[in-house]
Amino acid sequence: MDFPILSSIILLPTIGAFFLFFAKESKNKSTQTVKYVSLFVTITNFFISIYIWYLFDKTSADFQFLEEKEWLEGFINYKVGIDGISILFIILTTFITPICILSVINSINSRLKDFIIAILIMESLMIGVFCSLDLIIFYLFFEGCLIPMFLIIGIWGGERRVYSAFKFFLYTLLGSVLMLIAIIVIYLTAETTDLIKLYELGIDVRFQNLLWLAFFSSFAVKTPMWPVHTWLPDAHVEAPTAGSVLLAAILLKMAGYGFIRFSLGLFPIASEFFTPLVYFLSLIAIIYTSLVALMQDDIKKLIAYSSVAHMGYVTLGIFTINQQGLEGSIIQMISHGLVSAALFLSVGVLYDRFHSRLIKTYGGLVLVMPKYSVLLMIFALSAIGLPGTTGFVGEFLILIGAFRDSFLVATIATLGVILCAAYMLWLYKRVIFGALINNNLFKANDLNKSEMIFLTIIAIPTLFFGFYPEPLLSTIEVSVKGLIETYNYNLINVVENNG
Amino acid sequence: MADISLGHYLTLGAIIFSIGVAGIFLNRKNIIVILMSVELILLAVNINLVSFSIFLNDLTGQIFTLFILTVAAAEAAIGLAIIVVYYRNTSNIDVEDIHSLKG
Amino acid sequence: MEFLILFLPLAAAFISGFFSKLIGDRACELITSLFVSISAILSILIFYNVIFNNYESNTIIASWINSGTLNVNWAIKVDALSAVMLVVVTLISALVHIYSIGYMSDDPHKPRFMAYLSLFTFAMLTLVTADNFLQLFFGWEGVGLCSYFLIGFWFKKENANAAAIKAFLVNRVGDFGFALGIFLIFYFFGTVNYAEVFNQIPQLIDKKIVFLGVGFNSIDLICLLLFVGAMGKSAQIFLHTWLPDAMEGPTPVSALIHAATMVTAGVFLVVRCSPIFEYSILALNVITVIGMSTALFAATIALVQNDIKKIIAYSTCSQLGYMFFATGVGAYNVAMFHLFTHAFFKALLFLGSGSVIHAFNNEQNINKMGSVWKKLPITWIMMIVGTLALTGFPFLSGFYSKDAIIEFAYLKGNATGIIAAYIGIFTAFLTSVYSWRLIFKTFHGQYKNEEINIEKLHESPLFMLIPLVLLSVGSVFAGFLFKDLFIGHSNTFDFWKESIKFLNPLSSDHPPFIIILITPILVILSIPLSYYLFVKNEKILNLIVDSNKFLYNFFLNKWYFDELYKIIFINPSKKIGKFFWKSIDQNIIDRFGPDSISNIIKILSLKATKFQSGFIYQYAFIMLLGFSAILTFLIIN
Amino acid sequence: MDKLNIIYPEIFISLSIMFLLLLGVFKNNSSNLVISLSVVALIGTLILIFGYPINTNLEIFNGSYKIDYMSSYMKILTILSGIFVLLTSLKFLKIFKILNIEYPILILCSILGMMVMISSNDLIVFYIGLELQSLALYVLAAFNRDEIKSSEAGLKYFVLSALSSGLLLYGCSLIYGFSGTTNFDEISYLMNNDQYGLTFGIVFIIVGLAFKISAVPFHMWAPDVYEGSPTSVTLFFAVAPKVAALTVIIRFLYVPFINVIDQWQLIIIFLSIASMIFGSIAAIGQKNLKRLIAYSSIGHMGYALAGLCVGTNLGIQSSIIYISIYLVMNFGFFSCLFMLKRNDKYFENIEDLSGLAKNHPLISLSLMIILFSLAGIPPLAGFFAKLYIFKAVLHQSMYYLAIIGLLTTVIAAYYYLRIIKIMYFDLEKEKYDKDYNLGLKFTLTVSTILILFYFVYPSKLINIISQINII
Amino acid sequence: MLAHSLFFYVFSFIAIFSAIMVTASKNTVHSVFFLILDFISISCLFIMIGAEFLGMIMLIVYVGAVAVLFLFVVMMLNVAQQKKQWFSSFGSSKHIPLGVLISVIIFFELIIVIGGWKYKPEVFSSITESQNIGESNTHSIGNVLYTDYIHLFQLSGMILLVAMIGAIVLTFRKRAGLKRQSYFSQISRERSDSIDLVDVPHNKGVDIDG
Repeated sequence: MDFPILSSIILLPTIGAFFLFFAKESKNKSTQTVKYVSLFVTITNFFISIYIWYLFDKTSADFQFLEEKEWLEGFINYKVGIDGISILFIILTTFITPICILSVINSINSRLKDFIIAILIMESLMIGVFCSLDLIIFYLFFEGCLIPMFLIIGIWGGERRVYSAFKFFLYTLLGSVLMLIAIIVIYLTAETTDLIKLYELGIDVRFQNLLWLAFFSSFAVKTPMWPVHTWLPDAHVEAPTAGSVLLAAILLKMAGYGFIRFSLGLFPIASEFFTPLVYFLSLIAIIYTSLVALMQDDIKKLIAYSSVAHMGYVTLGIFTINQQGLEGSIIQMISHGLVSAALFLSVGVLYDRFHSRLIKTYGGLVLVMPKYSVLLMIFALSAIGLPGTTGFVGEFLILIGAFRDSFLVATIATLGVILCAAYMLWLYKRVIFGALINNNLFKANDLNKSEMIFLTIIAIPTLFFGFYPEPLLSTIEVSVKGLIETYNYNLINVVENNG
Repeated sequence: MADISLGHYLTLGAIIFSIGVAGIFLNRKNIIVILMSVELILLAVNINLVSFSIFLNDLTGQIFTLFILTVAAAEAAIGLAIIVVYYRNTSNIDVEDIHSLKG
Repeated sequence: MEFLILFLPLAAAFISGFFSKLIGDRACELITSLFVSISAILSILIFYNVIFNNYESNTIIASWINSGTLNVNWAIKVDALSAVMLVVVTLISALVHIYSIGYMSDDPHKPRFMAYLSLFTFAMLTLVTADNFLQLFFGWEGVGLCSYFLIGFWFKKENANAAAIKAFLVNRVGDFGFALGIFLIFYFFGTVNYAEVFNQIPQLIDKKIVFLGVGFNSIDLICLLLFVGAMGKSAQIFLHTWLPDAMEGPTPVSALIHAATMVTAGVFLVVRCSPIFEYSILALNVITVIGMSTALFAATIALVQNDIKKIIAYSTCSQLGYMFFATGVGAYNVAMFHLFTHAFFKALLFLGSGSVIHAFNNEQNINKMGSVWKKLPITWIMMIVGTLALTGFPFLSGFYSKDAIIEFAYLKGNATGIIAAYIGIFTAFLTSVYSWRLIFKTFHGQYKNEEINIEKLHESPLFMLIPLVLLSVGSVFAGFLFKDLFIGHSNTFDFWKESIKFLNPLSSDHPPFIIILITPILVILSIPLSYYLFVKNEKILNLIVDSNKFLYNFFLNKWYFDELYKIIFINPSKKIGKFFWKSIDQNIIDRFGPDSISNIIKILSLKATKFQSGFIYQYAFIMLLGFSAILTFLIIN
Repeated sequence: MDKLNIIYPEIFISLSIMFLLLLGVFKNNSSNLVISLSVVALIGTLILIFGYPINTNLEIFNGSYKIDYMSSYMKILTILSGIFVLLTSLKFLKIFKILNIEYPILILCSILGMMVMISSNDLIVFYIGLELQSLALYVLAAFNRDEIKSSEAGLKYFVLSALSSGLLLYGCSLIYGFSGTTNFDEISYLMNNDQYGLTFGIVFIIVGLAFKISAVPFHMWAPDVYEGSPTSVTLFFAVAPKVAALTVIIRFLYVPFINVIDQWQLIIIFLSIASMIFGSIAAIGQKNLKRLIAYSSIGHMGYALAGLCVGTNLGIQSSIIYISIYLVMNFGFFSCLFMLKRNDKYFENIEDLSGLAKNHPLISLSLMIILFSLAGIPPLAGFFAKLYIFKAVLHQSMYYLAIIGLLTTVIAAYYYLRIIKIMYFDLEKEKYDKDYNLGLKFTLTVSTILILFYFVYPSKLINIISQINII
Repeated sequence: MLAHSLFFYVFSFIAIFSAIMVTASKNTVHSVFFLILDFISISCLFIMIGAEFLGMIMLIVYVGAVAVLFLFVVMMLNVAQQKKQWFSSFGSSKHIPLGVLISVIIFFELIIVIGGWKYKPEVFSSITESQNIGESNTHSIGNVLYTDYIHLFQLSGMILLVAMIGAIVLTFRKRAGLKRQSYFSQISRERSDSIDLVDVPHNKGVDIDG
């Protein structure tokens, strides 16, 4: 592959943003230009990523579409490449972004152009995260995401946006500075930050635990795991819809991806050592946040807490380190990416109409917004993990994987399924069912065309992959298998070497 | 010079240096006294340099002293000029009243 | 053909759900009814094939989840067991569809209702035709979901919504056990396919595992966990609370889901897993105990309820208990037989009560009815037929199946079996009493409704009556016709073949004559007794009630299960949720975490700002302090 | 004196000073001209520096004056800062009515002093350079003489600086006394471990230099002086003396005293940590942008010192990279500050930035990029600066230093974010004037682009600086 | 020898005493005088120790120029009388004991430092600018000042220049009311610049300021 196709999908949105930057800001016309340019760019990007998926060789566990370029001589090389795991996340990113843009065009009035530029840059960075095969390049993209997200929350957010934006930014920054130290230490001990080489070399056993913790601090905040999850509800509540969508759908996934790619890949011994810790925190996240979600009176906050719980499943699955658990986690991430995005978009739809996120202001919406109710139901069910939705496939695989590792853990995690159903259905009941108590709601219009489009577009894969997840599973299968083999190989090797 | 060794001179320098230093931060009078304390510090340094120079039988120290003298003079001039400027603005050069910039 | 059976309802649901505006309400009703009817006819054909041609098949449609060693397919498995279920499901469903056309005629959301019904049928069919536990689970959850939709169909009713959620959640509790069971199966066998699992079972006997700190025999554990799932779906005691509440849904739904099909999925599961359960004496005993307790307990509650549908619901609960203890004593075929017959007469009862309710304009309290048998003659007859069948009146279908259950329980020979048999007899008596109470209070005595003039009552439309008639035919003859097929000694094993496994063949002895005879006698005697108590002389009834106030209230309040659960589970979880949120998240994590850090830093920053006092001498002092500190440090070093 | 050609830049700048002084005195209203000519003179000096092969290692005046790669590089940085200061401040000076001929001349003098410092290889030369620089700066700080704040700033800077140079001189005298020489190279020959007198001399001198780069606890002057001085002078304060002082620290510590690194390493670490922590914490409570940038520069100097304390060439290089990038960021920041003008009045409080993004999107975009870069968020240049530092620090396994450094980054990020918040999230105020002069626009554009696109081709700077090998 | 010791102790005592008095005396003018006294005694010590040139220079520069400058400024600003006196508030203010303590600590640390000075032969081997025996101090200094230290000499010129520029730019101001002679404007004066003919309205008076 001579053509640098990965770099081009990374760069394309930025180039789009660059052109938009020079677009004249006049009332109506600019909206049109902005709309067409951004949609064109992102949709093109989506198709390119699908094309990459098509070209992708599923039978190989190696990284493909490798690009390497000397960048900082003797220190960092720009290196990107994908395997079965990354490609799904890239597609998720390119899939969600145009939807975000659609929703933004629909609902944001002030500084539309800036918002879209932020989203486009964000897309570049996010794709970069999933492509990069060099620790520092990864860090660059990973942290770079903070800037546009901070602005999105801060500029277009709700009332407490400043607090939330700061909390988001500083929390995640704090988490990841330790990772930076770890990366540099890795460089200094291994003389390279090239991931592929590091996989071959392995990391010195003595450092593994500390390095693992450093990486963990970053990913745990971003995931977010209990007890460093409190930024997420705040950030979600205050962020504008598109911001919440990006945050929930993709930003959180970067941490899960990081766990798979780095924690497992680089530090097998430490991962093995810390698995109980991760299990413990994941379980707390699942049960605890589910209970908290139950009591929320703000829709967005409820969904945010449910995100924490769902990401709890993801971390749980990742650290089972078996085929089902890992594949389940990946599917769960994809699924959560779709579902949480859709749920936030749905909340956005309501917020655009009634300017309230409080559950108690709603009720009986099914009467005035039947289409909306149906779609919301699909997403709620997928969040619950009903069979036939992607949520089920992910959750089930995770639990079955966890069960292979520990009965107790899996049992407790399964309890979360009940709670999840409880808060989701209760939410749905309070918002959609019941009598129309609020007079404002009578005037509500059902979904307009573009809302209909983007929600339906998300609903289709949610259901399709629920019934037929084979395309996803077959894409990741070999990569996950390779990952586990390497992991076990390293584990055994080290144990042998140490007697 | 059997009983008056270099140590004596250096001790003298140290004493004057300490007095100068103390004069800077213990002083609550006008700022000119602080300037004079600075001169005392420079003087102490000069004592050190000259006595080292003599006892090492090396001229560098004296040359150094010479330049320090020059600088001290220049410093005095500029320092006094600044004080005058400040005085013109506030009609006051009490050390305790100079704190409009803080925080 | 299997394919058509399965997907016709789905297609119907799809058409009715999404294209109702395009084709109109009536078309929706017709299409769904038609499709499901075709499906029913095809099912009967298959059933016929199975009986006479030993037809069996396992069609794989597509692969579903394929992860490592976990390979799950979408499949349609047809064998004797699923054929029976196919018939029950599609037949009852078709009748309920038709009935709904009449019953729901005033409802603005008819297409949605029909779509749900068809979707439910589809889900139920995937459940019964699964060839692996995961697809079973899919159907399991699917029917739960449709049940949720249908219970909450009248979404404006607060009670309906609450009941819907309750149904879903209680089922989820059961599913929790079920899911763990599946995990355990996968853990031990590396597969979730029935055939592969059942083949490996013998290797697992005597294998111990430690689960949650308790040592178990692995098969016992698997069975118990699966049974928890079955309890949830089949509303057995402890997980039964949702079923009575589910009566908030439209009556056809109660007939289809909460009487004939979905609730029997638990029984189906246990029967389907008979190759596993056969190896677990513990689990079978537990099932027996739970089954008989449920039978008795539900019957006691049914005695005092006033809501017509709730009475029938508790009766369902009770009958499911019968089925379970049948399986518990190893008489899987009998359980299936009772399931089969029960489907007819219970659906009949529900639809009949629906007809009554329809006539009374959605009034469900039997205390506000009475004396209407002349006004609703067909309904009345149908209800009586249903009641006779239910109570086990000789030679009606219930008689064959219920008596068989009691017999086999007795024949089991062990303590639980014999106790179960006696409880079964007693419960049969109670069943009879409360069923006749319902009939008498509804159709006889005085007219007690003040809102609706008796003259305005009229018989239900034809659409509703035809299914009633058809079902009554089934209620009367199903037992007699299929007795030999299901539980007959000669060709039993020929019919069920591999689908049910008996480790030890069922006893072919006969119990003492008194055991066989006592039930019909009690049942017959209870009719005049009930008539006396509920129509002729209500004072005695009141006397009995007054003298046993405590017991009466205890029964009336359903043994206080709901209240208990509220105290034990619901309120605490709300409180804990609130506690976690307010006290831990906000008051501990945020307060001592990010907020306190930022506050500390702000305070520090304020201090630092104050520190910068603006005085030259202080600045100089700090400099020298730092300087001397460094110097001192060096000297000490 | 046959090698006098290597100090042509210094000679040229001295001559320019005198020529410009004469020109200014004898020609009325020649301030503009003098400023332009000063820029020309600085550019000329730059050319002269480039005119001689840069990669040399020459000494002159008995080894007391050294021209090598580092000195050339640092001189270039200094001169560039001078040029940018003059370019950006013209309008500002006019409005403050302090557009005197003395202003550029004093800046030139101070640059001359810094060049001497940078090249010094001898205590006396170093001291004279330092004083030349400082004296000019005293005057510059008080340059807006009718303003109380400015004169107070001058006063404070003068008194404290005099104290610090007193300490420094005492250190010089000790080193001279204990080694018998003032030449760095010769001291290094004589260095023995047991001569702790020299170690104490080092402490005195470090204190003096730490004062110049405003490292905690010798930073106390910085916020007050930054706030009080005219903004253009603050800019000069924020960049040029730091470059010079840092060079001297490098040369002083790494040439004569590299063998006793264990003696002074802890001191530098202490200064570094204290600066990082104090700089980041104290900045949070600030309302004035200039004060804020003062604390921020204290913090940044902490990072630069962290690079210096590791005792390797890598560390030195990382420090130099850091200061280079820091310079660029400061130019950008101050250019924005110069643009906050309405009706001939400059605004320097953080609140004045409120809603800037609405009316002045480009300025606020640039400022935002600069601030994120100051905070060290990738992929901006500031991140790389920190990356190199931490790489060097961790190379010597100084984990605690790296961890503290990065934690303070997070704290520091808070106040940078606060500015961004005020610019972007808050309600807008009146528009500011848009009559920026070319120099200002140029500076802002160049610095923003450098910061933003540094990551595209980062190896260039590394390649240049990696040739600086002191040890 | 004895004389040497005697003179050393006398002059150092005077120096120390006057140094204290510089900071402690009530009147700033007195401080300046004590400063002068200090300089004088130190220059005496310099001369005694053999650095005649520096001793003399010190007298000239400090006593003759710097001290006078101080005196001049003190007089000009009229700040001779002090409001406060630091030792008078010794008891009441907290900073004094602490400050004294710190300076005593610094002092002792300095003593420890200089106590470490040892005669080291290798130090002398490195000395470059040793003074020739027989040459006067002034002579030797003159020898090296314009040769080896020419660059410093030039630079100190720059320093003085800066000091001059600085002093002027800070303190020099054009007085508004001051009348200056301007030949050029006097010569180029025209009649039209000087005389204005105005029609004076009747009974209204004249507005002279125009």
